[in-house]
Amino acid sequence: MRLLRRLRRGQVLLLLVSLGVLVLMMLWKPYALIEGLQRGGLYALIALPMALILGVVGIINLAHGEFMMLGAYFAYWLGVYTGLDPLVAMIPALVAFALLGAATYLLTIRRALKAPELNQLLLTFGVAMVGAEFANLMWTSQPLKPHLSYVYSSMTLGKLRFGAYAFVYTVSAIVLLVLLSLFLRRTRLGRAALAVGQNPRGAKLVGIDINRTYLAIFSLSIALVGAIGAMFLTRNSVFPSAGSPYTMKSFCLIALAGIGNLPSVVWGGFGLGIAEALVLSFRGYGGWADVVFFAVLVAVILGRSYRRQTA
Amino acid sequence: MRIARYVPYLVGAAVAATFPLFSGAYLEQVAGATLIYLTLALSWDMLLRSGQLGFGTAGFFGLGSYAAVLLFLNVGVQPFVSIIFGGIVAGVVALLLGLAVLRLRGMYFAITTLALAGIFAVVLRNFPSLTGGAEGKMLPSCIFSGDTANVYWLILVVAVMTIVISEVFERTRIHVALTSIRNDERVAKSSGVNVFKYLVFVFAVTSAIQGIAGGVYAHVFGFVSPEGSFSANFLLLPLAMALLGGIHSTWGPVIGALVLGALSEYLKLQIPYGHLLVYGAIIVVVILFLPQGLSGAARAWRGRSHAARGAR
Amino acid sequence: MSLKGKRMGLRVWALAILVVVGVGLFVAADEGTIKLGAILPLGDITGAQASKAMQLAVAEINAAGGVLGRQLELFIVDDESKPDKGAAAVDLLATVDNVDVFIGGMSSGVHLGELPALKKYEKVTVWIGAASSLVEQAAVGLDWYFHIHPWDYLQGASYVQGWADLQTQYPLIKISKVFWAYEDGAFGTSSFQGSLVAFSNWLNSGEPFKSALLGGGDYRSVLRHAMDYDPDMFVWVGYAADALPMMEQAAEIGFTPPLFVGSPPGWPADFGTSPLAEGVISYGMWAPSIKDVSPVSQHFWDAYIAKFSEQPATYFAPLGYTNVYVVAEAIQRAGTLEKQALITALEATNYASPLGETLTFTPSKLIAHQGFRNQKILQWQDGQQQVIWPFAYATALPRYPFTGK
Amino acid sequence: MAVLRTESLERRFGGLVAVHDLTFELAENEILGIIGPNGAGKTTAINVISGLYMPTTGRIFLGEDEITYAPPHVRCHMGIGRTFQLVHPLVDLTARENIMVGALFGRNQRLRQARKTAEEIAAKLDLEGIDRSVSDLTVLEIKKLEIGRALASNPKVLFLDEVMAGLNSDETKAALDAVRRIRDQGVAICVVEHVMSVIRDLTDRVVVLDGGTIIAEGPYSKVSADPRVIAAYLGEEE
Repeated sequence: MRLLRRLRRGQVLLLLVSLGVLVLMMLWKPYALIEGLQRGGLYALIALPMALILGVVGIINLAHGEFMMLGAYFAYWLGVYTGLDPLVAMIPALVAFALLGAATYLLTIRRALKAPELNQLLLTFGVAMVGAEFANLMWTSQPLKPHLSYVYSSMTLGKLRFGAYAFVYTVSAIVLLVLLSLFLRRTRLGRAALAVGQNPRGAKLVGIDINRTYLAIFSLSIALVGAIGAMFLTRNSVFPSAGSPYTMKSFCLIALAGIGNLPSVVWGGFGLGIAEALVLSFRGYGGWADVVFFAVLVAVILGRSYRRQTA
Repeated sequence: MRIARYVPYLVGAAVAATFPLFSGAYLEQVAGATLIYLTLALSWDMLLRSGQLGFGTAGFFGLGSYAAVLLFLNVGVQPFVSIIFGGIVAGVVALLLGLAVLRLRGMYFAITTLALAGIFAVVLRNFPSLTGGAEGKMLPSCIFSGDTANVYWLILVVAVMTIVISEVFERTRIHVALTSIRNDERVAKSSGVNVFKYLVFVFAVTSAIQGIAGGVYAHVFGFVSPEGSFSANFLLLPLAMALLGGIHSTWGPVIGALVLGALSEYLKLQIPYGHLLVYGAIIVVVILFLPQGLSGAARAWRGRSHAARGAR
Repeated sequence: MSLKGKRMGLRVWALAILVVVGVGLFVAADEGTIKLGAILPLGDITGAQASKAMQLAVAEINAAGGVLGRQLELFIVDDESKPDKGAAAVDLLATVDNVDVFIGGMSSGVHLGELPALKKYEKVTVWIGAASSLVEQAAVGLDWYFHIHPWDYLQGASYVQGWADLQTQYPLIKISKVFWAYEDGAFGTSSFQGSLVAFSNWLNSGEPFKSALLGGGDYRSVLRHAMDYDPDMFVWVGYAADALPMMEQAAEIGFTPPLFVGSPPGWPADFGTSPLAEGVISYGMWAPSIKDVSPVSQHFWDAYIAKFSEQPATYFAPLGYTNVYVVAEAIQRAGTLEKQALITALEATNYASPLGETLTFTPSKLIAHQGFRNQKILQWQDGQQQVIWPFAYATALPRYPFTGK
Repeated sequence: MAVLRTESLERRFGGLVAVHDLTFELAENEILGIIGPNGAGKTTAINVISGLYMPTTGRIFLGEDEITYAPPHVRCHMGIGRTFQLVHPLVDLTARENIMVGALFGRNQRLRQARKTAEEIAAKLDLEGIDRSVSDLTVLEIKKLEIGRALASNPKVLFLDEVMAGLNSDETKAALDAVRRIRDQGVAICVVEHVMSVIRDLTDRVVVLDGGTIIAEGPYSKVSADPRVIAAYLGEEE
């Protein structure tokens, strides 16, 4: 986890360039910018907890999206029985999914840490399958979504009319990034996690309890993604396979950012969201939005590897 | 002693070759589909032996399907020719892309191959006049008119060919090259291994195998579509099979594919609603308790029983 | 490898053979029944509910003395929404379970993979799913093949008729300009292509979107393009997961076309509870409210809930029920399971279905035995789906225009 | 005539200059020692010469041939062999196969030939039981394996990066003998070592690096008395 330290110089330049692009887009395609930031915010928000696990524990958690899906169901049924708004349900979801994450870690992941690396991939694949199928058996494949009138409130700015609520994803992604960065730099556990992520053996030598760190980070990540599931539910339907596309999206986004680089997950998410929204904003080219996602991904990864090799 | 070593292989080969003679259409159908997955699992593992985690299996499978079907429909060649063409297209595309993406390692390579597979699907979907767009293309008739025994034998030939290629990889200098690249790429390079050449070669060969499997699948079931031919099933199931069976060997993925193929069908019939839950749980339990996969566990068990008998 | 390995292999084979023989014996012992083999995606609510409705129908028929004095036996195999699994299911049902008739069906993609297998056995097949006209092309010339679900182009033609009738009946409704938002997979795309042909006298425009089912769920750019187009009618073709978010995003940008039409295969359970649902038109074959005008539908509804303690949520439930009844009645009429007699009897089908309409088989563009051709135009009114066309089954008057409130 | 020659090699990583103006020669049958405090650029120098890193500027010649930009496997074919500071045996191969890597790919032998070569080299290095798995080998045996793999590619120049580290005195003595025997077969050897007694006993000539550049060169007795060398090492101690 190199995190913020790497950020300084290059990022300032990047920030200026992006600001310029944003201003241009605001004039040219304002909706693509607004909606791109919103959908990109959702991508980034969901990807952050996965980046945390990948960066510290070193596991590609293929069940990531499934935990989000279960979080959405949790919020839905809590709402049905107690009338709690999904956004409020995020708090109990944090607790419940921290426990679920801890249980998952203790029962499965921990026992596979010493096994060959790819076993953990298959393990989380199995967990994902169990999670999705559990939801299917409990609640069928029929989508569920509560009615919430605030999610379609809109704002008018001059001639522009756009949804205001969806910025909750954009804002949450940035807030979560800041909180996670503070956590990783300022707290004992966070610093331990950083050390473990960089060099587990070295961390062990300086007396960090690796197993406890992994447990904490895994639980934290699942707690977060469970709560994010509740937030996801405010604007999306939940159904058993609702999560799995987001596992792939998150994984792509983290690869785009580079492992351990949390800020780039957020900026990358915004960038991809805006790029997609831009393509979608042209009539007749909407079918190519997926290619944009993948093409940007491949280009960035290849570009970075090329730069590294020549540098 | 030497002959005894080959007995299990001969028995296996005999059973596999004569399978349709003592089983019905249903088992042939199940076995055929399992062998397709086996081919994918084994080819995925062959690339993994170089240390490269490929997520493009479904992509090259779909590419081969489309290439075979489009050649068959537009040029009217023999199905077999079109299947081989599907393999060639997948292999050549992999070769060209490999020149660019094989500088990547680890999850960056994995995610890039996954993205490329996604790009294939979207591009094919966006040229409806050639590819039938989102609906895909249908073949006027299936290969062997759907006769399951012949279909089984065709797939068996592809699977056996893949096993043979895998064994060739295991028994020649390719094995030493790939293992050294996987264990330590710098050591391999400094010892004279042309790492890039080997990676491109393996990537192209395994992708071509996946393309052939795709072509066969398309001809057996008679259609291609972006959703069907590029389904994540063709990535995730082979991956699970290889890992469960035991990676970095020929027989691990083979055993894994046979076991999981049979298991999924068996569970489905026993537990119509919710079999995937059990299937997923079994994967979790097996990988927790047999970290080396089924073949690894079998090796360890055999090693122990050898030791117990005082052999060696 | 040692002898140990070989012995283990033998044991596995012995076990496998035992299982196969065991299954075979079990089946053989049950000679007296008439066997229906159903293939459905049990992991999806459509297939799960269709399978339950089939069990309901079989239980009812058996309780009433069965068919030709014999009991019906229903074999259900999951196709897992995979063509290879579907094809294997056909072979299993045909060769191991020796079913007399094939029923079931959902996805076209799976069915395309099953058809080659079905063609090998040429058993009477009565299918409730697979609407793609690609399937029709694959089923050309099969005299034993009966298809109940309307083909995509039939659905289009049906709506053409429906909207013509509605415009004549209610002159306030005027449609000349339509925008289609369709999910970018096979379902939405073929539906859009068919609509372009069917509604050639309208001014049509359309754009694909990525369904929430496949990880999409942001429709705002499409909705904005639709808004710019200013259509008399806006139709979205997607899945249930798209339904509420679509309405919310339309409300968010202030898009309120006079007619807001959704055409998913099923609706989310709680769609009606949203105020945004009010006035939304939907396409479909069935809605719970049909029970108010159809006694068969009422009976089906009550019996289903009594047996499974859940409500039928998709039209595949009444379709599955219909599927079994149509076959059972045909066997009764034929008096035999002999193929030609059964085909003839099926051709004479005249079944008042829980979907409202009476089912008969007539030729479609390419095949000889097509069942339903008409869809229904429904509207969400006060949280319920009401039928507004065909007028024969109408349960309510249309409300016009859509206000988005 | 020098077997290996470098001209003003420089390698930078971003702003960091790891190797600077590195010019030296390796004569036939010579054992050259490279010493210097930690971070002096010794391993980077080997990496640049063996091709794992490309030099930022400068040139490298192997005999008459320029190899400045040749990829590492080509350099291996041409006659550069090396070991690694932190031993990296190929754990999924047997000891024999580890040595075979060099013979197969460095010398382009066929499989059967390479098996034989591995046996011969193992015998030369007193490495027994070569069909064992790497995990069963002792530290000394793994070091021998590293050297064996490098030798199997039939190098003209052999770089040994801290092969003596972690060996006890008997083992070190055995290793010293082995290295001398290799030299006697006509291989020029370049050793990087921290253990000064090894450098003293083994090398014909020493190059001292500090801060990526050469600060002294000559026989051990001469450079060990050089005040700059002492300063460099003392600086490290503090």
